[in-house]
Amino acid sequence: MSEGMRYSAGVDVGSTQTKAVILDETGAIVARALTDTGAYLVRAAERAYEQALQSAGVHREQVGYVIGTGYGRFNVAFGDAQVTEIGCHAKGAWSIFPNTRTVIDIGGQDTKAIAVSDRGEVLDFAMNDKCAAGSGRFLTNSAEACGMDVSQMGEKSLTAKNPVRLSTVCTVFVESDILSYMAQGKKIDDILAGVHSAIASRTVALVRRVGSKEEVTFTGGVSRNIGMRQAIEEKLGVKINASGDSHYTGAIGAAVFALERMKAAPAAVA
Amino acid sequence: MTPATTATPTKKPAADAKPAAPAIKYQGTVHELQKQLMSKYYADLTSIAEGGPGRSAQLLIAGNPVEVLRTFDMIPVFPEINALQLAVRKNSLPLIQKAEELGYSTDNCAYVKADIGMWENGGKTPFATIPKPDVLVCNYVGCNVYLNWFEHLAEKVGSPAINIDIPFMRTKDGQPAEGDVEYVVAQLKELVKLLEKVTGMPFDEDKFVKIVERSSRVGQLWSQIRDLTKKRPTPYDAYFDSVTMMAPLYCLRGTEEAVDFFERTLEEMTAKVERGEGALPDGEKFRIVIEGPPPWPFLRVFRDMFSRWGAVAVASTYATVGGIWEFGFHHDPAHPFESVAKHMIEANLCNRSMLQRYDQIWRYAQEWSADALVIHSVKSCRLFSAGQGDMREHFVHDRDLPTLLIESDLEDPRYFSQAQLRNRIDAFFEALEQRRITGGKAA
Amino acid sequence: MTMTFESYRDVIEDREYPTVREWRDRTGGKVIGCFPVYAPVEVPYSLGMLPIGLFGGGNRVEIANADSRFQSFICSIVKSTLELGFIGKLDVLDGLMFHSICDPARNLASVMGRNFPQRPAVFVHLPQNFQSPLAAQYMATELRRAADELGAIAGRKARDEDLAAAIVAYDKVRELQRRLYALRSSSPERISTSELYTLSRLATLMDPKDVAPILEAALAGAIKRTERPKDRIRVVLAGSFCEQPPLELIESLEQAGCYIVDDDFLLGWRTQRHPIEVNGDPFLALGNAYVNDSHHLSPKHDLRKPRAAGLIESAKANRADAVIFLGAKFCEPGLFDYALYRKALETSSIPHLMLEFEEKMWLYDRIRSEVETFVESMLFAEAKAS
Amino acid sequence: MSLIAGVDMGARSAKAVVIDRSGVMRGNAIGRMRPDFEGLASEVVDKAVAMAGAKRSDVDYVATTGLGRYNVSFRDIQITDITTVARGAAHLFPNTRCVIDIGAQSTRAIRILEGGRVKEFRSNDKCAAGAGGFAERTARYLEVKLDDLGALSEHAESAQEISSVCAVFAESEIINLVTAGHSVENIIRGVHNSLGQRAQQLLKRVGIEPEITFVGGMAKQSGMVKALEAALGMQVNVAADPDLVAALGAALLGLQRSTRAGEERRAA
Ligand SMILES: Nc1ncnc2c1ncn2[C@@H]1O[C@H](COP(=O)(O)OP(=O)(O)O)[C@@H](O)[C@H]1O
Ligand SMILES: Nc1ncnc2c1ncn2[C@@H]1O[C@H](COP(=O)(O)OP(=O)(O)O)[C@@H](O)[C@H]1O
Ligand code: SF4
Ligand code: SF4
Ligand code: SF4
Repeated sequence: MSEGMRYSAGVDVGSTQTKAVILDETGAIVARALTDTGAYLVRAAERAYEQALQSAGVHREQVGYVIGTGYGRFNVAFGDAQVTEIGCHAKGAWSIFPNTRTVIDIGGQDTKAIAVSDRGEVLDFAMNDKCAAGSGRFLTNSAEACGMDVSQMGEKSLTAKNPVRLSTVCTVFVESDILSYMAQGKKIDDILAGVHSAIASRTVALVRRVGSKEEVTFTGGVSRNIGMRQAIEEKLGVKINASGDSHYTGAIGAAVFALERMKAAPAAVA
Repeated sequence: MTPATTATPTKKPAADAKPAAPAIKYQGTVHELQKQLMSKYYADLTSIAEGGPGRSAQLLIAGNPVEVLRTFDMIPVFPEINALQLAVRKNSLPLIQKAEELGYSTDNCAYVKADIGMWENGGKTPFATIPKPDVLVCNYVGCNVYLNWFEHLAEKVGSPAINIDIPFMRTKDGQPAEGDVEYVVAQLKELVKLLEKVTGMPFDEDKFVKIVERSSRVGQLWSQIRDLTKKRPTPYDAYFDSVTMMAPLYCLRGTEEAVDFFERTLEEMTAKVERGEGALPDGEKFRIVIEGPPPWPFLRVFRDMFSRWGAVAVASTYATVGGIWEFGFHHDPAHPFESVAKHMIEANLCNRSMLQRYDQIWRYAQEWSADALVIHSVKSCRLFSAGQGDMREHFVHDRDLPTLLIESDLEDPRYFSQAQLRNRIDAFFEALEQRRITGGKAA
Repeated sequence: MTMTFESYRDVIEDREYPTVREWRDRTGGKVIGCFPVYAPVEVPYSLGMLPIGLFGGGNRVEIANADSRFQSFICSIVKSTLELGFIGKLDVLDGLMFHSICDPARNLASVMGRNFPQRPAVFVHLPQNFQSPLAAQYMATELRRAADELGAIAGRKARDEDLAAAIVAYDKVRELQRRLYALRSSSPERISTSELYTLSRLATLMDPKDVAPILEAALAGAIKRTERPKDRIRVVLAGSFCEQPPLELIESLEQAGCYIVDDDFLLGWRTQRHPIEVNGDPFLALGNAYVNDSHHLSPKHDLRKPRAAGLIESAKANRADAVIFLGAKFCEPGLFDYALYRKALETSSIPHLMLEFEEKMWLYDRIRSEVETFVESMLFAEAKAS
Repeated sequence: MSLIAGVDMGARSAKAVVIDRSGVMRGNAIGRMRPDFEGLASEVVDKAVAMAGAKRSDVDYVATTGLGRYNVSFRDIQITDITTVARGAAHLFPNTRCVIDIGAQSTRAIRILEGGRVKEFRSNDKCAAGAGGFAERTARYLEVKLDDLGALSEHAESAQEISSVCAVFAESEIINLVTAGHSVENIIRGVHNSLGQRAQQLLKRVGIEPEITFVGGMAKQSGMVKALEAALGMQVNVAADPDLVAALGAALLGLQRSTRAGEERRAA
């Protein structure tokens, strides 16, 4: 890569996982990195950023602007600015799928539905209310209670024949529901399908709150879960976009913002 | 040109984990005066509690008939104000827990629990000792928790108690039903009888009229003060600063001190308007209407979350729980009982339906030129919060008013999640700003 | 009993309201949905309309829309009632009746009004100043006002003689209910609470003239039953005066070893203690009965008598071993009552257990374990197995 | 050898205890919860029997308790875990009047009469769900071992208050605290204090009366014991294996039943 090349970066310090993305001047993604956030946000941000830099083979000095986003956005010590993840997911989803008008972001702690303009701006958003209803954490806890890994639970749920109904969307209490069902001898795939269906219903309700205009793009870590994708599509009745980069959408949005910023006001950055 | 990003720049190096707290000063002389008045008020109560002369009566904020009590020289005690003082000073949690040990649920209004906890402590608080009331007057104005609260207090403190039943604003035309005013007037007269018995004082009609006259004056001043926030910039914050003015409005309405306080407030605010001075030192960027009571234990933190964005409240529904004066109501000394009754029935937020509240907010949005509505949904107060999701739907979809809904509590610090609130508030104003830069609403 | 309980059970759980549709088709009359706790059902009935009990969605309706309107800390019945509206299940109704029981229900009336403007909601403000001689008179005035609003829906004017007749019709049902309750208290092996509940609930979904014979037959059948009393504890239930627990939950309480000898299920529909005396103004008679001769209802704040007194009396009169407070989750008035009950129960040394339910629940493991333990601890002098 | 087995099918793990006819514990075992309840129960019983140096056929009677008590087909009887915990605690500490049980999912306060009969009990409120599972997740966030939680908490200089009622939100509060630079020790102590205070609140609802015995897996954390004692202002009894108390209680009750059954058979 030529020396003069300038890059921008976005670092999304989420409640669960930290994502970093580096873009080149044309807006193409040159690196992604993912790490668990843990309790030390500053370190997590640093770790993810460093990984991304290494995998791109880019030096820090070559990066013109860095934007932090996510729950720990103020902990991106090396960042130039921060934007909330709601803004970044909108932007990121729009940059991957330009016809996006609605974004569903399910991360570790929050579920969000965002109405997006044709320029990638946030028009309205709705989030799950206080009772952590149906977020990634809910899935992680459920997977744990079922004794399996989150990365497999989606697939597993697809083989269900008689999905159970969960009586709660509280992350804390879902475990006892699951245990009750196990005690009743229900099959794991049926339980998992119940878990997915419960979250999908909640999510779809949120989407309706902001209007559910097509196209709908699914972002955040949970978008990797095929069971969730299908459950939401089924309840929403429309196809939803999801790409291999969906988990990185927040970081991508931040990097796109950073790039705009860098191009518009290079002096401010120098 | 600034590009269309709404990033808030971090000062480099941003090693500090916490964002620098904006050093915003909100105080004015009105705040000082209010503090003096309230400490005198609480000193008077403490003196009664300690066996000094005087009498106190407990009643409730919503559409309160403080004029009747003042006629019998009774100091009104509002348990809501005690509870909020406890919360502001971060004393509420142990009291709430005390009540929960007695069997109150996490789902009960935390004002009540803090109050019950306070009585378990013998009425002692860091700011006053609350005397055992000579009478409990439950002005049942809209809030059903009021009835529970005073029923429990009546058992707990054993004072004589009366429910003043205020018919809800339930008719199609949004007016009191036929006979409502007479019904309330008749009950107020029963209250007078009870107070005569409790105090041994005969009812002094002239004195009552005088007090109503002062209330009327206070109401008029207050409505003028409320009008000033239509100005750009607004001279004070109609949520955070209004709460300062609410205590005198309820605890002292009907007294000369209250008249004086509101005259001076009007003066100070008018002068600010003339100087073109706004509520925020860095200027006002967004004019908002705030719905719902504030999170008292985190008032300052909460306020800063808005100030950072240059957002200032030009109106708030919360400021009208005790009475709505800005749309023309004031007490009428020529019809003292009737006007007290009307105040209780129709001229306060609590006794009006949700839909009337929607209208009130919409009027604020238009007449006070607001850019957005912020709904602060508190778990404790279902009178406010139950159904606020519908309110959001209404304003976003039917009125096209950008609306943010956030949740915490007014008294119980356990329901306040700072990071979560801030995230939502930041995202909301980020989006508003972004749309402003790119010129109105896209799509 | 000769009756098929299964069919009644289906009726009360069916949100297509089959008995109501059948009544409507048969009579061409209009239907008024009454939100708990109490509704002056005689008034719409006197106008030729069928008042029915709106007791939420039960555990079969999934809340998909209403939780965007009401937050997670609001009780289920408020949300499920709204949900029934959104999914069209309330189309069988021509109007609604609400009263001031609690803040969520009060706001629900508004939210329903905004979302379904075509279906008028009549809001009744019941008196709360029971010490005042004005209360009954005020209530009479308020019921006349409600009668005007309801009359607009019915397309006719309320007449005193129709109201007097309506009072007689409902008195008959209430009298049968009183007798069924008395029978269950004296010999709980003859009629189970889930049966009694099913009957009471059925009475909120039918014309009093049609349901009276059913209750009569059930009573006669139950009296004839010969069943050996089981070794169970006698309990009084309190707390479910508005939102109702699933029938399966009531059954699991019984299976866990309880004879329920008194309860406050559907209490608003059977609140009068005695037949209502009408001499002169029937509206005033209704007002008087509510103010001076009705059971303690949670949303009634009567300073004439301590709240818990009624519960303690009932526990004693029904020779109960214990009281189970079975309150709806997030139900503010119910949870307030619990604090006072608890104190009084402790003072009277009556053992008690506090449980929370939601109408939408369908897993009872947690609750059941608690009840089993409670029963275990009461039944045996020594720790024993379940 | 004639043995009685008690099996506690808990939220996180299954535990088995085998006792002989004199009520002495001969063996025990713990296995992590998994969907196959039956197999798991069998496995822990086998392990406990092996530890007792006996054969499976030596087990005469099996009493189960806990959430999955109905799911063990080879049981002779099932008993609710409040009853068994009370019995176990009273056996270990005969002067016990109150038991506080903090497991993975729930916290329970029980007041008992002599002989371990349950007088009154309270389970944690729906939203005060912070029990052992919460501690486990805290350990994970703070990147420390579960086994070390107790000792770390004891090394705290000052406790950092955790105020959320809900475990989900308490977890984000913890992240905030770390970010704000508080020490791991102080945070863990804060977690223990908050659980301790909740336990104290529950105990108050049943009426606090010494002696108090602390059981359940959380009693393995010394800092948790200290925090509870501080909240209560009194000492509490802790068994050597606090998480086995329910299983032990089940075994003891099983013994009682099987003895009685035997007598009845002999009488007949
Ligand atoms: N491979 C995967 N398969 C399925 N789900 C995943 C996978 N990886 C992460 N997740 C889910 O994504 C969540 C984290 O999402 P993320 O968007 O990173 O959240 P946050 O931004 O709040 O940290 C986890 O809680 C987990 O449920
Ligand atoms: N070795 C240990 N060190 C510290 N804590 C432990 C240990 N073992 C278990 N715990 C705690 O105890 C909890 C499990 O308690 P337990 O009583 O076994 O629960 P249950 O019976 O509900 O499965 C775990 O969640 C954990 O927090
Ligand atoms: S424990 Fe569950 S129900 Fe309670 S506040 Fe937390 S998420 Fe909500
Ligand atoms: S519910 Fe609201 S209005 Fe009623 S007492 Fe509580 S805070 Fe006040
Ligand atoms: S269940 Fe309770 S809170 Fe809900 S509507 Fe009924 S009385 Fe109100």
